[in-house]
Amino acid sequence: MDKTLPDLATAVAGIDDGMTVMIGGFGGSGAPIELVHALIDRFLATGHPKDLTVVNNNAGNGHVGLAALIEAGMVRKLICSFPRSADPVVFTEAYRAGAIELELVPQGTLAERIRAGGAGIPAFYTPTSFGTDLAQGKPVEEFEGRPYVQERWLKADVALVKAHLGDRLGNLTYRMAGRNFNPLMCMAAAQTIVQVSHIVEPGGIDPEAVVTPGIFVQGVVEVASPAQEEDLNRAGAVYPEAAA
Amino acid sequence: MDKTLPDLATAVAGIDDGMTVMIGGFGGSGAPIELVHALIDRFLATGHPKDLTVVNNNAGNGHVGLAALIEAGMVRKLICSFPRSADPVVFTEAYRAGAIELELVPQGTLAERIRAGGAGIPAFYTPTSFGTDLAQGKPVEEFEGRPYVQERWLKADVALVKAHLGDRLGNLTYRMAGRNFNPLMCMAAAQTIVQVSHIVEPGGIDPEAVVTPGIFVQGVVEVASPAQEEDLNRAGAVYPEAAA
Amino acid sequence: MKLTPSQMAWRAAQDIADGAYVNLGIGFPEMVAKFQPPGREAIFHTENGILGFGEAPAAGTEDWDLINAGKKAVTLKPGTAFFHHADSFAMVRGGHLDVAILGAYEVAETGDLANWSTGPKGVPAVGGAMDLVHGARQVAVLTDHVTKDGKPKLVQRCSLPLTGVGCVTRIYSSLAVIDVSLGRFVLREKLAELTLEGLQALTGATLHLDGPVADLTVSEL
Amino acid sequence: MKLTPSQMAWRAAQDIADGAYVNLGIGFPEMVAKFQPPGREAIFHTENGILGFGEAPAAGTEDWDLINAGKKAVTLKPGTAFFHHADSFAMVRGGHLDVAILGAYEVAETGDLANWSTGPKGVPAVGGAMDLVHGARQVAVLTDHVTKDGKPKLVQRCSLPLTGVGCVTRIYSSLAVIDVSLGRFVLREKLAELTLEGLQALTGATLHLDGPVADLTVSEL
Repeated sequence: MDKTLPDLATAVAGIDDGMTVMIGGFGGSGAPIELVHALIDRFLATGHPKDLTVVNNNAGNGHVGLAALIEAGMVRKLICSFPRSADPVVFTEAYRAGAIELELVPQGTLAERIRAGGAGIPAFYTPTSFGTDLAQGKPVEEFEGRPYVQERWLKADVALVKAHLGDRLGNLTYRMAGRNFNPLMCMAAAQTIVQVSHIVEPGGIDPEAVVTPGIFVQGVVEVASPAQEEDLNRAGAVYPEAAA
Repeated sequence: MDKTLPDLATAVAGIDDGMTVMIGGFGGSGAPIELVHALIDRFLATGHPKDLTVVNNNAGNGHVGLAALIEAGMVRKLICSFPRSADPVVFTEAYRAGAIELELVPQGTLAERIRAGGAGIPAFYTPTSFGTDLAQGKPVEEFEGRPYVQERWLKADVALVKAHLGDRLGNLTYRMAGRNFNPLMCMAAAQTIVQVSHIVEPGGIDPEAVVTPGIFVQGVVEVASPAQEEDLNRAGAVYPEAAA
Repeated sequence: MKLTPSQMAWRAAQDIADGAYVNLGIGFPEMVAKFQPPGREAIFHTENGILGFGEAPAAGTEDWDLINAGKKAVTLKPGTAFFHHADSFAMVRGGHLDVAILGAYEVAETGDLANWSTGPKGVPAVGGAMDLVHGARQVAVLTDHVTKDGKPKLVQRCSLPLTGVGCVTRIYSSLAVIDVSLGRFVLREKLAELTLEGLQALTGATLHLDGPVADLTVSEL
Repeated sequence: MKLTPSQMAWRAAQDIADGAYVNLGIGFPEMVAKFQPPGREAIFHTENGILGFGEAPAAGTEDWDLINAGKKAVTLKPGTAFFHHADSFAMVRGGHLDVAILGAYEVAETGDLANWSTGPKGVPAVGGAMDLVHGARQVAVLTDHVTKDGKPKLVQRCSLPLTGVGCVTRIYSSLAVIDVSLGRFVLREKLAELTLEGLQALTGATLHLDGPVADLTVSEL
């Protein structure tokens, strides 16, 4: 079994119009910028994929990564918890122009819905959002005298994930708080495509230290020195450069 | 902050009559035998605790560990998935005599109910057990055309857990498949008491390799060379020895 | 004139694709791992939190923290991963396994499976079976075709408490290979020396044909 | 004649016990970590999957994979642990935190909190606040007593979209320390130079007394 992929273009080749795409990361930490940029490259070359529903904690920052994906006009709907950032201009303008739909989800509920999607749990109850606008239209049930809101699982066609080490079986580790949503999204997508800083031989990751077991991963591509969104934004980067 | 405890007797001193006690392990792997034996010692010396509700995957094997706890007459009810083992005589006799109540739970549902208890999820839906005797009396709801059974969270007053490394903040690692239910039970109990093979300094566990963060742990006691249930049973051990 | 458990396991192993994620039930199904065809490498999952483990260790070298769901010792392989029980059953319930192969007391033509309780007299024990019948893309049963008393285990409706409703997709019995499809048993292979009538007489529900029935051929083992 | 954000943070820090597990909201609440009294060591949790992190690194030495929920760089300490978002919110929702300190647009005497939306005109952003108001044993708010326009932020009923119902237990404002108990504001401390009547005039709901009101004393900082 060998899940390694030769390059980024191959890694994103299977993503089609209208798909739901989970993108890992919390702000820039753990964000698979190179995979996202490869997806933009494909769109610029072929006009596809478009009309994507994207799941991410945020809505992009500056003009790279997820913000660039939105700026390219590829995203029809965003499911996220916090569409603000240091420089949220791309999302904010698209949202105000009615060019992008927003489903706002509390962060813990977003995480749990994604985990539920991966774990075969179609619905669960949480105290979060009870009595607020974000619970509107959702069933409420009382357990042990306290009200809870029913939330539904969230699944995706594809997850784009950033990890640190990966082997050809798809076992993964992450780097510090770059872990965040990535292991959950690996579980919840039909196709999980991962960019790793280093591909190692099976056994190169301590079995005790594997965070995502390979069963949740379909493709692994090495990006040896991944960019950090924060560094790109401080340098004023724009993707693609020609658009600057 | 120092969660280390001086000895096993101190570790189990707070467990009272009628409590719900989760005990980690899958068969003998990851089973905190020394903590369980310390609890039996306390009962033999003081008559307490008794009328315990115990949560474990199994129902004991031979005459040590959980089997010995049942044999001592301390367990009123057992919540488990698989009360069979190589030598299940203690549970089987107690069950047939009507001396112990059994709540049988599918293994994945048991794991998820415990996780839900720790994660503040009072109820969730699972396909598991739909249409079977184990779904009797439980609400059923259809999602996307498929029926699911509503299951409730499971919490405990105390969890007795076996880990490998632990620091004074309560951060833990486990040893191979000795992990099993232990990290989940840490989350679901008001008081989680852990026996570890080695207490290390904070920082002695790689932050990436921590399996149970210390927030889920209240007490850590070192048992440097823990017994394996399998070895004890092959040697024909009985606890306490005087009962042999 | 019937297959041994090893032979049933061998036959089941022939259907497992290279790279498949597989859970093998306690007992006879565990033997399937031994008969992977050359050049194929399935990855085995066990409920108690190991993916990609290796075969049994030599006697005396067991590590009792490294066991499978049947509490038997296994070994590490390059690429093994450990995880807790909730993650383990996320793999199961979440549909990430390709194949689960389980034992059976009874299998009905509806796909219903009974394999956890022989009724109110015994001590019931369900383990992971009720979870495994949901989630794996293919839920196969490996079983003697009849009970020790000669009664059919493949039936119209299960008489014992169910493990799952409409979940079984294929049966590897000691006499035949049978698919469960649209509420019917569809015969795919049978022992050459057995007539269709002879097999039907040992089966508690109608065997349907959908294309040719191949000979069930298994080496001696 | 009001506390600075640093002074509010200092006051809030005095109530955090040694060994407490604490989540600090984005913005002013983050400053609470700087003012832990000597001899006490709280353990800080951030939604994005770190427990027990250290203070901000020197400028230029940031690692952007090591950030808090406000996307600010933090540091490792001995005993830091990393985990994914579902585990992180299990800590929150599961009641494992001792204290959460959040910002507020409005707090009602019922304990209702509004801190995520200023209404339909802006871009809404909820983050982890709706989860944090459930689960932490103590949910405190750190806020200016009035808005920039001088309107009360402590009110009878919130006019803005709610973050949570009946969740706030204590308010550290720029003028006072107030408990929220049984649907009432109970005044515990106020700036000495402020009369009760003066404070009441800046507060949108009745301030109740339950025992003596202490002077709110904070060093210069």
